[in-house]
Amino acid sequence: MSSVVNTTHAVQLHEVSKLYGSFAALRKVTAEFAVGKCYVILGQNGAGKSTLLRLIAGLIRPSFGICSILGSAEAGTMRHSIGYLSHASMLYDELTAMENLRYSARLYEDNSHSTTSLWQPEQVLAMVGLDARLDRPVGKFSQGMRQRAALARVLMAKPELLLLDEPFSNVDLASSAQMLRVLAELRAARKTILLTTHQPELARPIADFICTMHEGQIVSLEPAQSPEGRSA
Amino acid sequence: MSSVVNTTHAVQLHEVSKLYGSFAALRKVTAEFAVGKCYVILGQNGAGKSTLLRLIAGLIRPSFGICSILGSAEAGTMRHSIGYLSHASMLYDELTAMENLRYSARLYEDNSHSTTSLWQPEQVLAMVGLDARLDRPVGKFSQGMRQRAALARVLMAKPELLLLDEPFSNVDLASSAQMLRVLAELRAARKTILLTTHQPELARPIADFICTMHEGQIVSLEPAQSPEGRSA
Amino acid sequence: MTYVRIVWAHLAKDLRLEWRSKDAINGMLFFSLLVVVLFSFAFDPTMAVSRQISGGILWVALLFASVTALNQTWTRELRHQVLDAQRMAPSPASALFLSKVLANFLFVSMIQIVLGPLFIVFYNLRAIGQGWLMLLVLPLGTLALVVNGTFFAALSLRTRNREMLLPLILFPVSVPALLAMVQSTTAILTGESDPGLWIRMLGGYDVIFLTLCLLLFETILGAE
Amino acid sequence: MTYVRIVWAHLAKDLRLEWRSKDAINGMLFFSLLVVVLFSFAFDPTMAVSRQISGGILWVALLFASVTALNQTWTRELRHQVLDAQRMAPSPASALFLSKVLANFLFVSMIQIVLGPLFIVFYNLRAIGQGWLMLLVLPLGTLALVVNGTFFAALSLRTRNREMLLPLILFPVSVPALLAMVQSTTAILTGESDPGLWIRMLGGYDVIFLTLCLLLFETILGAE
Amino acid sequence: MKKTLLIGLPISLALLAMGFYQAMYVAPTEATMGNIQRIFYYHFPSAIMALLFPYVNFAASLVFLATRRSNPLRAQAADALALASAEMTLIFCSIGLATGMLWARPVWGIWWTWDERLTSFLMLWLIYVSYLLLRRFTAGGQTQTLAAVLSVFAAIDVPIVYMSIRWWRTQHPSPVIGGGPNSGLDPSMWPAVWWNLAGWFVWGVMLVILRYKLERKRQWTEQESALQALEASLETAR
Ligand code: HEM
Ligand SMILES: Nc1ncnc2c1ncn2[C@@H]1O[C@H](COP(=O)(O)OP(=O)(O)OP(=O)(O)O)[C@@H](O)[C@H]1O
Ligand SMILES: Nc1ncnc2c1ncn2[C@@H]1O[C@H](COP(=O)(O)OP(=O)(O)OP(=O)(O)O)[C@@H](O)[C@H]1O
Ligand SMILES: [Mg+2]
Ligand SMILES: [Mg+2]
Repeated sequence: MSSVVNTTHAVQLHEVSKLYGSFAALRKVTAEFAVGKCYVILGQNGAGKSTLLRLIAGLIRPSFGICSILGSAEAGTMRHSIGYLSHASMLYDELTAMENLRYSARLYEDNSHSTTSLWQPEQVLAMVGLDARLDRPVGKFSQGMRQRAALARVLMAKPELLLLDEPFSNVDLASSAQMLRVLAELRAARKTILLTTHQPELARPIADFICTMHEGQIVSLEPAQSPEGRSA
Repeated sequence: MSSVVNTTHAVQLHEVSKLYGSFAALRKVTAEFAVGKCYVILGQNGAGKSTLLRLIAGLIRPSFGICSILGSAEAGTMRHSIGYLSHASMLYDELTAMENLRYSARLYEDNSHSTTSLWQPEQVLAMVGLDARLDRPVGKFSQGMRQRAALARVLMAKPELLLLDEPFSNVDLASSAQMLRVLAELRAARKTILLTTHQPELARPIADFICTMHEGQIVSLEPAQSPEGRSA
Repeated sequence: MTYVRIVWAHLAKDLRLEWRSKDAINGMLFFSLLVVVLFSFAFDPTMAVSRQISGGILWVALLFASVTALNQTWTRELRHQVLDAQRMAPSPASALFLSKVLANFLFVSMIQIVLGPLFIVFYNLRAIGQGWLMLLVLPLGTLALVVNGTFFAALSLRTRNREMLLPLILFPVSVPALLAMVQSTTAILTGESDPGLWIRMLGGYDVIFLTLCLLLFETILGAE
Repeated sequence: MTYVRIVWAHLAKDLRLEWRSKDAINGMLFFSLLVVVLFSFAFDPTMAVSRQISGGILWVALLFASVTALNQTWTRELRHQVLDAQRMAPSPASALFLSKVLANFLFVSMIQIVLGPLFIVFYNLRAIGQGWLMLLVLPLGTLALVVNGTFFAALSLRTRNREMLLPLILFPVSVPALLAMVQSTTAILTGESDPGLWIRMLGGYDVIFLTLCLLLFETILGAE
Repeated sequence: MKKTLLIGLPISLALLAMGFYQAMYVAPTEATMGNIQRIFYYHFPSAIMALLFPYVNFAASLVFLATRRSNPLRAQAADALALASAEMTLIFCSIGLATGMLWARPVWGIWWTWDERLTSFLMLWLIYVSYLLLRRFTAGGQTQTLAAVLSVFAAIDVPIVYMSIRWWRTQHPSPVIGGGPNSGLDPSMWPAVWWNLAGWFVWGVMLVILRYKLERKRQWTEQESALQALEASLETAR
């Protein structure tokens, strides 16, 4: 299906289906996502984008088929190198952004698997354009600020594989641009990025491939119109 | 501040401030929103857009200042004619979209205040582009489907004043267009619409006025570039 | 009429939600059984005095059981901020309250219907006084618990530690009712004194507090 | 070492959250106070048997207080799907469990420190047996409650009727622990029998179930 | 399924009929209790069966936990067996409780007493009710795992319950027979016991196999219909 040159693959899906009762949220999806590329996943509401990302993140298991992440088909082995941003913020409402990040850092640091150190909370907050001195708990953030704090948590662990579910929703234009610059840097550092959005024009500048989903299937996976310089 | 011709006003704010602790989410906002117009409210994350809408909806009360809705300054008297769509869906996860709407309808119908009948649940689901036969509970909807169901609930009571907080977020392009057509019809029926968004290009076709907020203040309230035909 | 229809709409919704997770009822039944068993572990029912303390045990068990149930009444209104929708709806707030009281009354009654016989079996009880009076004491007592419980659950709804707060407010206010329940039950079981006064007191308590709650609920719900 | 640091990170987070909304602990304290007062309404403490039933009362009160508290332990992990983040983190799952057990142990102990003296005052208790043994029974009993409670709260986390389910699975499994607590407490208070056997049993129960929970927690957390 | 019924039903019915005959007509009437004692022939076998099937449940749950990743098919089978044996435990446990209580009422004059055997039996019943409730309360893929974990807890808890109950309230005189099981049983009563025991055993095993097959079938049709739905939706997509 995909015409990716055979580098090592960040994600390989083989006939993966996900059923909820008799409803198929994913239907025999076969695809490969190459290391170091940025994939923008488009599709209607209910097409199965979030389900796909949650599946790759290991939060749900496929009903049928095999899904192997960073070369490992066993769930949970690659946790330290996957970052997942969901619709929900995954942050504690009562803690400030800094406290949330510090706590999260503890769970990822000192891990025998990963040798790379983490970002400092201050750095990563600056990356998403949040003021690190803000002492308001996250529960009192506006919707867009919360979304940015959530992204900061994901970025902090310097994951190899980034799964971003609508990172720009509720985020204002200036901050979206800022976030895009960060993502572009990550892509340059050969991180793999899978990103869903309903604003393709926003994500286009960093897209290597555009992946379109429809009713639980990947109907096309094509190089983006303007692949910036680097060979696909 | 505004240069609206003096029709009756749907919303009048006079030096309205909202404080959280010592932080001012709204700072002496004075503005008038005319009946039958569509206002698109723009602004950065944390500018105070959601706070403004919640205040007009009567869910929070101003710390200072007066806010009068549809001619009444007393809170709660105009409930039957206000529709408010928030970031949250305001739906029961365990019920289907139809059941949610039927329940909600009961709370609005047979009301001595409102003589207009409500929309039928089927009609209003069709309006937002959801399949009325879907027997999945709302909790299992995708993010965008949930957002559309939430909008359906708001529309059903045929409110005079519509407060929509980022109605297009997480909604795919086709459905956004569909929703815009509905909003355009409502505007034609002289309903007042206040709508926040981070995708101004989407909302522009139906905007009569563009209202820009910054750090808790309305910094500009201007006729939209392309006011469609009708005099402002 | 409109009012009744609205109460029914609320109630039907709650019952449907409950029905959808059908096992809630099963859970309740099993829970009450567990409570009886646990209590008879903690308080030896073979003791001679068990008849004297069983009135207290019955009501304390019911109280704990209902607090567990009451805590959940409003929780479903909080998710996805449905409560905001309720606050904005033009229908009278007291209808919402009444429907919740009815729903809770149904549930706690259901617990009792199971708990009662179990109690009799495990504690080997036989009423020496007029046993049929229990048919008056039980619903009246339940209503007293439920009216205040539902109200205070709503009151403590948007405070931070919702579930903790409920018993804190509920218990002191319920003390007279609890006293009346315990005393009348003991009077009936031992036949030593006349439960009439206590039952009348329970009835009065119910009327007063139901009225009060209906009147004040709008204020509670509207509070920012 | 890393493991200890991770446990500490979890624990510090929980304590900070609790500290920020201090009233949880205040609430629990007040709750237990009320329970004591209430129980002395329901069961006349001047009765001769009060010494015999007070062990039961103490532990039943603690059981219900902890169920209310335990239900909330994991609730904060559910909001905004933080739990998904926990499931995806590379740190060992058992560390999360251990920290929750520690936090809950602290909270319930705090209740006891207040409840104990109150109890003594209201019920006019004086241990006839070896009073200092209570310093062994209380922590061991609390640990038994808290270990299983935390585990089953996690187990019922993503089920429907979460709050309902916890007591349903916790109570039956905890019966031996509850029995041991009540019996050893009564033995100490009345001085009629030797609590040694019961205390050893409590200790054994704690060790067995803590091990079991630590081993199986990963499975629970990972279940889809 | 048919085969199980064809073989199991006649055998168990025959055994039970023989047991009934032995219990009601052959066995002598007990001296003190009279005819009511004949409940014993139903009470005892079901109580024994209720003590047997929990082990099946525990073993099956362990198999499930061990193989759920490596060998999902076997794990599914183990789970079906766990469910079947849990339900069977509950049925026999309930029968044991009910017959026991029916017996206790005329003989002891009370429905219930907190005797060690009765109490631990009740605990067993409670634990298995909570096991089945857990299975109903959970949805989707987690049911089996969570239930298996609870089953492990139950298996470890039951002996502890038994021990603690034995130590409990030993002070209080209880109106129960002192001796162990079968202590004073007249030899002429044995045939009735054995026939009924055998009958109920075959009956129980048959029911477990039936329930197991039913559950397997449910798993199978669920999988099958899911696959079919998947294929069908793939068809329409083309
Ligand atoms: C583990 C569960 C149980 C087993 C293995 C069991 C077994 C037995 C046996 C073997 C006897 C005959 C004893 C004899 O004749 O000496 C007996 C008698 C009896 N059982 Fe059970 N039983 C169990 C549970 C129960 C329960 C839950 C009850 C309920 C109340 C109960 C009530 C009785 C009664 C009333 C008698 C007659 C006692 C008498 O002769 O005075 N049993 N049981
Ligand atoms: N737990 C569930 N149970 C049943 N159906 C589900 C569940 N989760 C998702 N679905 C269904 O699966 C389909 C795909 O959902 P998904 O969330 O992946 O869509 P999406 O592409 O992310 O849409 P959106 O753009 O609106 O977020 C939807 O039809 C949804 O209703
Ligand atoms: N309950 C609260 N307590 C304290 N501060 C609050 C509270 N609610 C909102 N704020 C603050 O008020 C400011 C305005 O928030 P609001 O939600 O109105 O922003 P917004 O314009 O809707 O932003 P967004 O586009 O991100 O949704 C933010 O800085 C927010 O942190
Ligand atoms: Mg989605
Ligand atoms: Mg907002």
